[in-house]
Amino acid sequence: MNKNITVRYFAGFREHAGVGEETVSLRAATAGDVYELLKDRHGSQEPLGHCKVAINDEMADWSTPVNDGDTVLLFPPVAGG
Amino acid sequence: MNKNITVRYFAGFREHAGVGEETVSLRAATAGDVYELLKDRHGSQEPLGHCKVAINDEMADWSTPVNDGDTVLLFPPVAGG
Amino acid sequence: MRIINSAIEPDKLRQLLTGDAAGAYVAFEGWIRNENEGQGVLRLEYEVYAPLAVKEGAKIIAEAREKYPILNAACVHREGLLEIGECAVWVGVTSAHRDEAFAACRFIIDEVKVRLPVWKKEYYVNGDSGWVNCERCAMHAQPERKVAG
Amino acid sequence: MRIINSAIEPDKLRQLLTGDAAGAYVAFEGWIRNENEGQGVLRLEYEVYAPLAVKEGAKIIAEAREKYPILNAACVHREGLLEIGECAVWVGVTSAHRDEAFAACRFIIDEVKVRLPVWKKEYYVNGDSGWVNCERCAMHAQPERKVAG
Repeated sequence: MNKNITVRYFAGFREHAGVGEETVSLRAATAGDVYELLKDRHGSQEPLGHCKVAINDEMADWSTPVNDGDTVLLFPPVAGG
Repeated sequence: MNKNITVRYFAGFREHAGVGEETVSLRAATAGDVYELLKDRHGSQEPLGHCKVAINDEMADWSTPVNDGDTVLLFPPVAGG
Repeated sequence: MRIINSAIEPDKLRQLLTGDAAGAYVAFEGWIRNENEGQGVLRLEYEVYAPLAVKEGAKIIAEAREKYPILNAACVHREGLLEIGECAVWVGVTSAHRDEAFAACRFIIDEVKVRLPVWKKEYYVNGDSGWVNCERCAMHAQPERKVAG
Repeated sequence: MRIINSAIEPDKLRQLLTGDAAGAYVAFEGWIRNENEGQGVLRLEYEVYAPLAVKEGAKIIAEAREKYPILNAACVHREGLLEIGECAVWVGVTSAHRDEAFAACRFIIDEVKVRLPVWKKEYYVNGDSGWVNCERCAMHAQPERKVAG
């Protein structure tokens, strides 16, 4: 069954997608599934381990389940400071 | 043969001697001799190794020879910062 | 932990950490420099996801307080476009003695650099640009790179 | 290396170290705190023999430049009477990356504390006073201590 997920893209991901946020209908069980299913949108070849994810403004793991209505934030590798 | 040595006392040494500087006539071969011969003036029981000495504004060792007319600076243990 | 889009003022921030028991203050600042990995840099753009950056930064500072007997610590990170010489990040720590201020300041900046949701895009002298730390996503994200380079 | 008898102004000193190649700035400040080894401190008096302190400080900074690939470094030490909270010593270092700025800043303050001809006399809440680091000379230098204590 598909879930409605709001996805937010950051930095390079956003530039590739051409939008900062969109709502998509996906057959995804985990945050990792969202990343994989949206490869064409964020365009990243980075391994999952290099990137980070948050769900509803809480840092999450790629194995964290996603629910209908969740907002999933896809973070490219960070470079603070 | 005695030498005329100008001695400068710092911090606790100066407080004990009651003067910052005085010229004394001493039978001293080295800076260490000056320290030992002036124990009553600077009043310190500190081992030589805890204190420092300079001659004519250059850092010196206790074994450095002193010459007639030299200025010997006697430094108690330091505590910068 | 704060994210701001105007100039960081270290002297004002330093005042916030003062206290009669503080004997040591250590500060780190990251400044925009004119070069990275051999390429001339003109300016940098910082993108920050502030809601989580603030949360994660506060967590890092709390961890530093647990690890080291410090008195106070704070961190401020810039967002937006920064020119060469500008301060991108500031960390300040106070403690009774200097050991723990040095250690905690180092801990905080190290963690900030790898944990905060912050991304920087470098604009190079040769006209290229690129997201730092993002080799394989940058290649895809910036087809204009090949055109410009 | 400078010895001054007015307030240290870290923000002005920091400006002297800027440069387009600098990516990291680390500063240390030693502040007068209200306690030392269990005794309440009211204020401190710093005696500095400036001619040699300046020479020795410059030597320490030159050593730091040889040991670490830093861009710039400086140190300022106060002399005279200082109140709680005042800055007694400031060290600032810039470099391309943070490792060497942290290491060199730590090196400089560690050396300054043991090599500069600087002495501090603490004035305690209970009326006593004493030269720090000078147990056996302080006892002799201050017969008034027993009277006051």
